[in-house]
Amino acid sequence: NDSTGGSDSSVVAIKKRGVLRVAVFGDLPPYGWVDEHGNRRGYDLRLARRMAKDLGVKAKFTQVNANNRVDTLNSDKADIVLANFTVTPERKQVADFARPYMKVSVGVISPKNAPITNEHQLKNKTVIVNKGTTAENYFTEKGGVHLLKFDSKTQQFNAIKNKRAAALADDNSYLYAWVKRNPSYTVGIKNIGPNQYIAPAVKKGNKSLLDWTNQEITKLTNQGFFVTDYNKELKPYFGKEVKPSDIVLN
Amino acid sequence: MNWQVISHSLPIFAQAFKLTLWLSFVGILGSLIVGALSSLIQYFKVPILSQLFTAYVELARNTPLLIQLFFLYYAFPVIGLKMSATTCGIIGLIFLGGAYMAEGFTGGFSGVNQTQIDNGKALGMNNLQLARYVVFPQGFALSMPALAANVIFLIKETSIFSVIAIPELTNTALDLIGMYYRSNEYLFVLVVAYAIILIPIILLLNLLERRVRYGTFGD
Amino acid sequence: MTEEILRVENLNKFYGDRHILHDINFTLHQGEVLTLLGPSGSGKSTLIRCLNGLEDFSSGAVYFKGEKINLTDKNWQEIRQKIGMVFQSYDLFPNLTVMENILLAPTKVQKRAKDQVAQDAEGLLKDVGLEKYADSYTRELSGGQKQRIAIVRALIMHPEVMLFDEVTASLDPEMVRGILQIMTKLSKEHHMTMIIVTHEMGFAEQIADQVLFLEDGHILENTPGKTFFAQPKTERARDFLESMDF
Amino acid sequence: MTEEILRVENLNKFYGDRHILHDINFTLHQGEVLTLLGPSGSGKSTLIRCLNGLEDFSSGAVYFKGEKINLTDKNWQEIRQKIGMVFQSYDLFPNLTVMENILLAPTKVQKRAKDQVAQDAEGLLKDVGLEKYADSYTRELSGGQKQRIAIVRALIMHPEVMLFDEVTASLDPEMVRGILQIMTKLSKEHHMTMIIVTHEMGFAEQIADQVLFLEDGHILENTPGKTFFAQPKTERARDFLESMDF
Amino acid sequence: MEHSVINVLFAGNNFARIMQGLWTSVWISVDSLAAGLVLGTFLGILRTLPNKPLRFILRLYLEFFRIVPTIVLLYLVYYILPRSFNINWPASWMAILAFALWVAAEFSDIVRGAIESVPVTQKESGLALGLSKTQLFCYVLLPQAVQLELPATINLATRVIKTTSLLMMISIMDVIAIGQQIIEANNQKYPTAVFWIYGLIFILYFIIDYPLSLWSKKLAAKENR
Ligand SMILES: Nc1ncnc2c1ncn2[C@@H]1O[C@H](COP(=O)(O)OP(=O)(O)OP(=O)(O)O)[C@@H](O)[C@H]1O
Ligand SMILES: Nc1ncnc2c1ncn2[C@@H]1O[C@H](COP(=O)(O)OP(=O)(O)OP(=O)(O)O)[C@@H](O)[C@H]1O
Ligand SMILES: NC(=O)CC[C@H](N)C(=O)O
Ligand SMILES: [Mg+2]
Ligand SMILES: [Mg+2]
Repeated sequence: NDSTGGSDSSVVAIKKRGVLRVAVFGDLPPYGWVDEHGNRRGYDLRLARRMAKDLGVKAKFTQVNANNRVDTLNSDKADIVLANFTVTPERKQVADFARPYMKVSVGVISPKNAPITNEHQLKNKTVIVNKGTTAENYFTEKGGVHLLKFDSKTQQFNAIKNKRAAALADDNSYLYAWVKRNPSYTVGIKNIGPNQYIAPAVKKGNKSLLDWTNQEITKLTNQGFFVTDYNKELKPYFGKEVKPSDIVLN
Repeated sequence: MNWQVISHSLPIFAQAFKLTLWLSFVGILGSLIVGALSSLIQYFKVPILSQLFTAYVELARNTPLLIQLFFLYYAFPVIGLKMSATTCGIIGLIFLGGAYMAEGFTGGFSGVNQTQIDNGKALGMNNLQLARYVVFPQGFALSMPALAANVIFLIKETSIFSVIAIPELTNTALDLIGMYYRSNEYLFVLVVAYAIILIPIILLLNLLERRVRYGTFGD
Repeated sequence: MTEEILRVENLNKFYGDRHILHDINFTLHQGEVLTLLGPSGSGKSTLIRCLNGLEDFSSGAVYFKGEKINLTDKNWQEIRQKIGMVFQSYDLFPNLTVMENILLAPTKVQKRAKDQVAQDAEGLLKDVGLEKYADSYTRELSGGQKQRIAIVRALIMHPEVMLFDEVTASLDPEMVRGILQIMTKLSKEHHMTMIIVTHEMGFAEQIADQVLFLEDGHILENTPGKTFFAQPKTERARDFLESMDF
Repeated sequence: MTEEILRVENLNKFYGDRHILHDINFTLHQGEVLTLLGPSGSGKSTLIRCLNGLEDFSSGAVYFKGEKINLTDKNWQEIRQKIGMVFQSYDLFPNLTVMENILLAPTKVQKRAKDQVAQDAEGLLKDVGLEKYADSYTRELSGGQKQRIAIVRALIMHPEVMLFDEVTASLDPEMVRGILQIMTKLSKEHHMTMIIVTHEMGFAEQIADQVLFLEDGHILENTPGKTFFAQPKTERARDFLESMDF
Repeated sequence: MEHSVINVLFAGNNFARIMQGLWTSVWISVDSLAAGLVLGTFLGILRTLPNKPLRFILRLYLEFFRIVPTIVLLYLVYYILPRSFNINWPASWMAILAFALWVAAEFSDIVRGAIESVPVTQKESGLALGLSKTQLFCYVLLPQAVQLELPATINLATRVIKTTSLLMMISIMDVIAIGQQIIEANNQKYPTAVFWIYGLIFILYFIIDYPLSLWSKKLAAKENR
C-alpha cells in the first residue's frame, strides 16, 4: 500500500489537487501555534506556506501532536510533516526525511528556585515529557527517572506550572522561548544526548515529494529564507542567550 | 502484524492492565456508594440535601469526563487545589459514575410498586424500615441492568485518563505508538486487553440480568 | 353495645380540586363487620386508605378506641400496628420467602422475639392450609395462596381491626371461595372487627353487620346488613344490587 | 341443521413435553353459540387460540366451512379475516385513535374503500353507544369502553365467526353487563356464530347453545347448554358449577 | 481576576472561535446521530428476525462497540482504516463514520429492546385482525417501538455530544482543541486562562446537554404513567 499512498501525495497529485496538506503543531509557540485571531503562525508554518507557494498550491493544515505524526503520514492524512520533526534512526525506518532545516537538542527546564543543572540531579525524580518526542525516547532508554507523559504541549507546560514534577524535558529550542515568557523557570540543562536535526518528513517511498522538498530546502537555505524566518518568528521569543546559528542551518 | 513487537510490549501492557483494573474497581465502588446514597436521599426527598444531589447529578451527567478531568487536573491548581493525577482520575470517575449510578438506582427504586410501599406502611414500618426492607432490596434488583451498563461504561471511561498522564491501557498504547510507530500491533493488544476485562463482565452481567428479569434474584 | 373501635367524623378528602369524599361519618364497634359497597370510583378504596393513613384527608377526624388520631407520620406508624390491611393486588414482598414475609414486621417493627413469632406464624399458616409453603418464594404460589399469606402477614401483628380492599377481585373464580371462607371464619370464630370492600354480593350479604353504600364520595345508605339486601332504601342502591347479577 | 362453520378433529397440542390439549373434537354450525367452560389452566385459551392460528398444534385438523385449513402463515392470514377474535386484555393500538383502530384492518388488509368503511364504523360505534369517541385516543377510555371498541374492530371485518376469550374478566362488575348485552344482541339479533370463554355462569347459561367443559386439556362434556346447567353429567362439572356461586 | 476572564474570552476573536469549535462538535454529533439512527434502526429490526446466524453476527457487531472505548475507536477509524482499507476521508467524516457506527450499535439494541417490549397481546390483536407480518410491523410494532425508545434515544444523543470532547485526539478542531490553542496563546498574559477556558467549555457542554436530558426524563415519566 506504500505505492498507492505515495502516489496520492506525489508532486503531480498535489499540484493537480491544488492543495498541499501539511501536518503542523497548534500549541507550540513560536514554531507552530494559533494566535488570538485564529491564525496559524510560527517558524514551521512560514516554511509550510512558502513551500506551498513554490509548488503553486494552497496550504491546508492538519494539527497534530508529537505522537501521531508518523500515523498521520502513514494514513495519508497529510502529504508532509512540518512539525518540528527530529530526524532519528528509528524514524527513518518509518518515514522519509528530507534535508534538515534546523538544529536541535534536548534540554531540561526546572524552577529557578530548585534548578537542575546536570543529569545526575534527575535521578529518581519525576520528569515531564511529551509523548512521542525525542526527549521521551531519550529518558525511556536511559531509565532512572520517573516519566510523566502528556499528549500535548498545553498539557505538559500546565503540568510543570502546577509543579507536578521536578523538571520538564523537551527540545531546547522551545524551552528557550518558554522560559522567556515564564521567567521563574530556567533551562538548567541546555544539551543532553546527541545534537540532532529537524527536517520535513514525507511518507516512506514518496520519492517525488521527497526529491522536490530536498531541492526546495536547498534553495531556501541558499536564499537565506530560514534566517528571515528566524528573525520574524523566533527572535522576539528568545532571550539574548540564543543566536541564530544555534537554530538555523547553513 | 509483528508478534515479536507484541510480545515485547506485553510486560508494559500488563502493568497498565493492572492499573486500569484497579482504577475501575475503586471508581465503580465509589460510584455505587455515591449513587445509592444520592438516590435514596432523592427518593425520600430529604430537604435541601435532595436538591443539592439533584443539581450534582445533572451537572455530572451532562458534561464530558474529559473536561471534568481537565478541570480537576489542570485548572484547579490555578486556584490552589492540587491533587495527584490518580486522585483526580478517581475523583472524576466517581463524580461522573456516582451520577450515572444514582440514575440507575432511581430507576429501580421508582420501579418498586406503590402497592409494595403501601403494604410496608400498612405493616407499620417507618421510612427507614421501608428503605431497608422494601425499597432497597427490590429496587436494587430492578436497577441491576442499568447498573451493569454503567459498570461497563465506567471501565471504558478510564481510557480518558490518558489526558492527565495516568499510564492506564489507552495511554500506554498511544505512548508506545508515539515512540515505536507500531500502531497495528499496539492497538491490537489494546483492544484485546479491553476485551479480556470486559467480556467476562458482560457475560456475568447478562447472566445476572436474566436472573433479575425472570425474578429469580434472591435465591 | 360493645366497645367502640373506630369512629369517623365529618371526613372530607380532596385530590387537588376534586372533592372525593364528602362528610363521611360512621362508627365501628368491637367484633362488628362493616361492608363498603358502591360502584367503581365511588371512593371505597380512598376511604379505607384514609383509615390507616395511606391517604391524608382535608378535614374531619378518625378516632381509634375513642382517641383522636393525630395525623403525624409517627403516630400513624403506631396506629397501623393495630389496624391490619390487605389489598386487592396480593403484594407479598417478592424478595422474601413466605416465612420472611410474615416475620418481617413483627420482628423489625414490633421487636418481638423471632422464634416466638415464628411459632405463632406456623399456627396461622396451618389455619389457612399453607404450612408446607413457609420456605417458598412467593412467585411459586398461586394468586389465592398469595392472598392467604397476605392475610396471615396482617394477622400476625395482632391487629384490632382488619381492612380488606377487594381482596378477591384479581383471583380466579375458583380461588375466591377459599379466601371468603377464611374471612368468614375470622369474623364468626375469632370475632375480628373488620371493614370489607367487596363486589361479592352473596358474601357481603352473609357477613355484613352493617353496610355503607357509597356513591360519588357520599354515603347514600348506612344500614344493617340484612335490611340493605332485603330492601335497600335508595333507588341507586337497588339499581346497583340488580346490576351485580346478570 | 344449518351450515357447518368450524370443525375440529383430533386436535392435540404440546408445549415442549407438556400435553396441553388431548384429542379435541367438536363442530360449530352457522348461528350457534358455543361456550367453553372449565377451571383455570384447563386449556380454554389455548384451544381458542389454536382456532385462528395464534398457536400451532401438533396433530389434528381444523376445517373452516368444510375446507381443511392448511397451516401456513399465509393461509391463516386469509382465514383470520373470517374469524374475529377479542381478548381479555382489551388491546387497542395505543398509537392510533379509536377510528384509526377500527379502520386499519379493513382498509389495509381487505383494501376496502376508506370512506365506505368509515360509514360502516360509525354505525357500529353507534350500536355500542360510543359514536362520540371516534377521534379519542384509547387511553382516554375506560376498560368497558375499550372492550366495546375491540368488539367493533373485530366486527367491521364482517367475520363469519367470533371468538371471545374472557372479554369481561378485567372489567369492573358494573361494566360487565354492557358487554354481555352486546354479545347477547349479536347472537340473538344478528345470528353471529360465536365461541365464548367466560366465567359468568348466568350469562353462559342464557346464551350457550352448546357447552364444552374442559379439564386438563380433555373435553369432559360436550352438551347442549340447557342440559349442562340443569344436570351436568360429570361430578367434576357439578363441583365446578357449585364453586362458581358463593 | 474577573477582569482577566473577560479579557481572555474576548481577546481577538477568541469567543467566536470557541463558538465555532462548539459548532463543529455539534454538527458532527448531529450528522453521526442521523446516520447512526438510520443504520441502527435497520440493524435493530434485523435483530428481531428469527435468523440465528444473522443475529449472532449483529450481536458481535454490538459487542465490539461495547468493548472498544471511543478514543480507541476514533484511532482505529482515523489511522488504521485508511491504511488497511484505503478509505480516506476528511477527519470530520471519519469522526462521523466512527460515531455513526457506534451509535448504530447502541441504537440497534434500543430498537430491538423496544420492539420486543411491545406487549405480545398487541402483536396477537394485530394478527387476529388478519394483518400480515409486514403490516403488523409497519402499523403496530414500529410506531409503538418508536415511542418507547424515544427517551433512550435522547440519552444516547447526549452521550454522543459529550463524546465529541474526544475529537481533538484525531486532529479535529473541536471546542477543546481550540480552547487549548487559546490557553497556549494567552498563557503568559493571563495565567488563569486555563481555569476560565475549561470552565467555559464545561458550562457550554452543560447548556447543550441539560435540556436534552430534561426532555428525555419528561418523556420517560409520561411513558410510565
Ligand atoms: N391518586 C389519585 N389522584 C386523583 N384522583 C384519584 C386518585 N385516586 C383515586 N382518585 C379518584 O378518586 C375517586 C375514588 O376512587 P377510589 O379508587 O376510591 O374508588 P373505588 O370506589 O375504590 O373504585 P373501585 O371499585 O374501582 O376500586 C375516583 O374518581 C378516582 O378517579
Ligand atoms: N406459552 C406457554 N408455555 C407453556 N405452557 C403454557 C403456555 N401457555 C399456557 N400454558 C399452559 O397450558 C395450560 C392451559 O393454559 P390456558 O391458558 O389455555 O388455560 P385457560 O383454561 O385459558 O385458563 P384461564 O381460565 O386461567 O385463562 C396451562 O397449564 C398453562 O400453564
Ligand atoms: N512536539 C515535540 O516536542 C517534538 C519534539 C522533537 N522535536 C521530536 O521530534 O520528537
Ligand atoms: Mg378500589
Ligand atoms: Mg385463559
